[in-house]
Amino acid sequence: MSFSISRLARQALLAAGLVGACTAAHAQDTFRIAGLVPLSGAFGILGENMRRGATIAIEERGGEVLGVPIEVVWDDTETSTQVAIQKATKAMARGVDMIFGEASSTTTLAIMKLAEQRKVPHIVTLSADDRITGADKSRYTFRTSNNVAMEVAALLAFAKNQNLEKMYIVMADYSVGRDLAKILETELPKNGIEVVGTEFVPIGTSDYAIILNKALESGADGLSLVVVGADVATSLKQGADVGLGEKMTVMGLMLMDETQGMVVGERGSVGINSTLRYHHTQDSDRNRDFVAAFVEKYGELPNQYAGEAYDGMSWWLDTVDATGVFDKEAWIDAFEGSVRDSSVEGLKVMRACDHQAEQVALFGTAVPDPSGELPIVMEIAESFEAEELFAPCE
Amino acid sequence: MTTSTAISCAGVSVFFDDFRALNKVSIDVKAGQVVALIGPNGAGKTTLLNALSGRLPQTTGRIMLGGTDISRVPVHRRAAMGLGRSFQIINIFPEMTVRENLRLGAQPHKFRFQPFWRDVSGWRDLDEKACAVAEEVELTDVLDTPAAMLSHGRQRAVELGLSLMSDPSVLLLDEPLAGVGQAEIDQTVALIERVRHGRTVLLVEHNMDVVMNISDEIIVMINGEILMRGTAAEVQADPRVREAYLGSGDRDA
Amino acid sequence: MTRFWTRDFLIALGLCVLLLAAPLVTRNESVFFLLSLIVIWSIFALAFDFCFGRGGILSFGHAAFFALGAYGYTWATMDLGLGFGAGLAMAILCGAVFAVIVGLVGQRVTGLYFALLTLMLAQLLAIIMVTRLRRFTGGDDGIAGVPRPMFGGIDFFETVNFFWLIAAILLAVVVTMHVLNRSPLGQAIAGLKQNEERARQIGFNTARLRLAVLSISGAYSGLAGALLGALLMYVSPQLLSWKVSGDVLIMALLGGTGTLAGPILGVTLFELLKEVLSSYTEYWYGILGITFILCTIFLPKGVVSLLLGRDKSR
Amino acid sequence: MAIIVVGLSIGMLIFLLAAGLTLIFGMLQVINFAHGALYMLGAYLAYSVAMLTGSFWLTLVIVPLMLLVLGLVIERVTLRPIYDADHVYQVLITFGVVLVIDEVVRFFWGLSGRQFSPAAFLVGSIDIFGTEVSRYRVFVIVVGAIVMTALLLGIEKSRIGLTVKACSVNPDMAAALGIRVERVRMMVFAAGAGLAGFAGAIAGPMLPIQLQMGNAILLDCFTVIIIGGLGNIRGAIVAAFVVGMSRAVGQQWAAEWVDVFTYSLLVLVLLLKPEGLFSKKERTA
Repeated sequence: MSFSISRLARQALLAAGLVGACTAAHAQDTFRIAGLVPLSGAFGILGENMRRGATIAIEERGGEVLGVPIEVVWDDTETSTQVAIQKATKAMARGVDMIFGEASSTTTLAIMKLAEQRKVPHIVTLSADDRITGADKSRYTFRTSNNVAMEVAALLAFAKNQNLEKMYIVMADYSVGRDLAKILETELPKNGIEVVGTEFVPIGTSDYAIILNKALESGADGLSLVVVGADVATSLKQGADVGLGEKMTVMGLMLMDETQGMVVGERGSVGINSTLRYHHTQDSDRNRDFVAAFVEKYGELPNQYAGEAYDGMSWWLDTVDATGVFDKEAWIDAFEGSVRDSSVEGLKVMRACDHQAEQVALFGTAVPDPSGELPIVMEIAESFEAEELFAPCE
Repeated sequence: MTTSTAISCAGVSVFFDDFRALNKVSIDVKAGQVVALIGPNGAGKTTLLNALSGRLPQTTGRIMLGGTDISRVPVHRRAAMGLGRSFQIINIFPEMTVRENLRLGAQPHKFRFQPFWRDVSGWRDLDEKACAVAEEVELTDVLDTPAAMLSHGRQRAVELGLSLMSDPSVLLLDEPLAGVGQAEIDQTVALIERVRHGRTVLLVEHNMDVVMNISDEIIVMINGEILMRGTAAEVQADPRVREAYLGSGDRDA
Repeated sequence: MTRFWTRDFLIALGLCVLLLAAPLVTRNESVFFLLSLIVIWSIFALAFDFCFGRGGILSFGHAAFFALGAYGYTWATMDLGLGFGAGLAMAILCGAVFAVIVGLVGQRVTGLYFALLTLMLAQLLAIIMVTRLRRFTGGDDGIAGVPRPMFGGIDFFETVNFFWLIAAILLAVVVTMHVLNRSPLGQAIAGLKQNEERARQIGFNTARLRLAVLSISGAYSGLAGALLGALLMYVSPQLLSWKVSGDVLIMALLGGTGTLAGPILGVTLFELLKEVLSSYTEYWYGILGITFILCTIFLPKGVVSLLLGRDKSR
Repeated sequence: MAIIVVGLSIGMLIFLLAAGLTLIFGMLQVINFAHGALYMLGAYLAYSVAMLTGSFWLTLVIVPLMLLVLGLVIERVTLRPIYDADHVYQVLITFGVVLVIDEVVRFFWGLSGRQFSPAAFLVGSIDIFGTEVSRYRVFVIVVGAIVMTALLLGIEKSRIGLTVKACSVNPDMAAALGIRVERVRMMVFAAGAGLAGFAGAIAGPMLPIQLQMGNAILLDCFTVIIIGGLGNIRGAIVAAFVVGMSRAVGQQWAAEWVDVFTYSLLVLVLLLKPEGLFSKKERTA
């Protein structure tokens, strides 16, 4: 008995010692990044691409910033806020110089509280919840990608440009969804579009056929489909059966892109309109370089999660490098108000007031892939300038 | 010997869906007597014991313990009121030692209100009680042996001892000799003879020699009803009993 | 049963002492974080095992007690402004009360059906808490900023200090459980597990005993939930997920049920394995699965049986 | 009309899974938590088979066979060694199997979801009494009905069915009669796995093929086997329709309340009739 206990103790100490040795070794001679992204579960595909995009950003600068090597530890948050918080707390206990992630807004909101407490810079490149740079904004968290407000503004503008008359809303039943529905219900009529029905659907619903059927029979010519996670594929795939895309103008937030098209298939995807955070066809020098590097490393085109991750990470690292000092507060001061004229999406400005990047918003439509390799590719249908989307800082 | 009724039931029926396991059975057992229930398989003997001990709810009828109506009293309360029983299949706490088994048997009665931090093993009067009963059922030598490791006959003794721990005035014994090897039968019978003193016993048993020897009265059941009641000699002489055993043993509940 | 210092109890105490002594060896924060998780899940696994290993009641819904404890603590400290002790009391109460409700609802149901009932009740609670009680639970977002204790001028935001506190609580849990198991109530519960029918026949109110088992287990689970909330400074309805119930079941069985050392060992093994595997390989999940399968086949009485030998109750 | 078609198609899919689950429970007394994972694996395999062979029909034949074989292996390697242990350990081991299957799928197919199309004439919608319904869903209903009938006949009329019944009701007696109970158990588990594979292949063109698809449907299957009564195949049929139709009707009128309603119903069933709504025998083990 005593033999086994001592063996166990030795193992425990060994495990403890290993971690201890790692952290003691580098004080300020590496730049340590905690990459908190889902690598398994429903959002695994998002996290994996975020990791790839950020990796390109780090590699293109030779894996160094401020003259020291960058050390990234990617932690799988398993698509669970609970797990993410555990990993984040652990990462901060390890002492990191910045946190990158997460995908889900809920998780990001929880992580940013921790980052604020520990005064660690936190870069968000995907989560779009307005609270991240709104009600809950913090000195340490920046978002280099779209927020919901601008995406909704783009959606409203797009709906108006389509000359729609009647809109049906299918909304994921969670707090953000409830708020969004209210916004759409008040704003659409102002653009001359009547809302003929709103349906809240629990997240994780396995069958959307009935709900889509209700939308089809409502007499609406437009459908705002705002669902999250696996429900996107479920709803569109089942919409394909009844020719949803042909009968209504379907639009949504992050509803369709090349990755999603692979799950849904050509039939359910063609004609679906969606906001796009980023697209590999965007016309800028940096984007061409990034796409080339990405294709070379991973053998496929970067999707929006990868593109936005790359953009945020490279912008941040460039800013840090420019300060020339190893000081988190100095980096934050420098990033506030930073202007990025060479982002993959053109001009981006980091607003000092709320840490939200001002940038363009894209709206894309899925069309069959001319090369036939993928089920669909996205074609940028409309692009909205920052001035249309953002109210100036107060 | 007093003549008051220790346990009785009136018009007790137990139905399973449309099958009548017991049909309006009335019996009464005088205090201090040993009464045996016999009858072919499926006659309803165990069902009657189950109804009396509260294990099965009766569909109709009334059950009296002493002068109290216990028809609606739950099993554990009947035990507290002085009704002990043993089971046809050995029904003890196999992972516990004999001592622990017996201690547990006394616990819900005299020793109910004890602080939760009290350690059972340091509990003198409970232990004394367990030792006393162990002596009565001849288990003193194996007090600290896990019950599962005892022979069948001795597990019977544990079973009996468990029923005695609550100081019952009425004992219901369901086939106390079932599964007991030939060598241990006499021992077990002696045990029953010993524990019957000062108690009323209602017993179900198939071993006719034993039944004829120890019971004051015998009740013969068939098809959920009482066929007859009498002394050993009367039962042996009755032609209906013979017919019941040979003729209609086809009913299987 | 005769000796107070059983081998099982000694090993469990030894594990607690080892944990308490960890800060003497290392000062690494992330190690404490891992150890804190081990401590908290150990309490939870002990609570689960009190129900399953001691009382013989299988439950697939222990996450509900755990999560309600976390929320009880959060409500007490954040909404009512109460202190740490009162928060824990609230957590214990919430866990116990819901456990009693589950027990009362499932009075007529036993065995596997009761286990499924607990699963479904936990699912029902999860759905209601996410969609209908957003105001109190924060909905899918959960509630961030759950406070850690504040007393004696100690900074419990230092993981080390907090770790010491919860390790001491684990020690207290182990001792109280051991005392409880040897008490009349503990013996009655052992009787309930080994032979419910007989326990009833000798005069135990087994329905009430089952409620006692559930409420005690629920109380300890609630305590563990509160500590997790305080450690992470965050609670969410994800704590109610059936995966949480599954995890605690796996940990307790992996370690060995019906013992004190088993659940602690199970949790330690599970967390260390996860930690070590995930740092070496991307496929740690599958390897964990294979490990489970092998352990279940070759060590059916749990890892603790290696230490206790064949005679595990002594 | 659309409601009926959708409800029936959901019901049929759940039935295919729940049937295997309930059969396995009846025979082994084990709740197979790996059933959802087997279903997911079936869907991914169907994708690959469809890509390789280009034939939708072949997938419906090949995939169930592959899963059948896998079922044999799983039963032999994991469950057989611990027959005599408490059932909880067998449940635990199926948890382990879930982790392994998940990892295998992630290893071979990666994180991104997949899709494949059914045979051409099953694509699109047809008009039934004035409403448009998906052709594929009608196909699912027809195929489901065929499998259902075959299963019922197989279990209640054939020799094999009798053997299985004998083994699940009284394994010792069956063994005494010379039936090789171990082999029957293995076959039943494998048949359940094969059915799960078939369900996965059928679901492929209708639902997104992704890693978490198994978890999502497993709870529905539990619902069905609880309402129908554990081990009761007829009960599972009725319960699958009850669940399928209540999903469809619920979504038509009150989508937000579907889940609350389903779980409340379940709790009620467990309380009032734990042996299942459609079982006669009193069972509270």
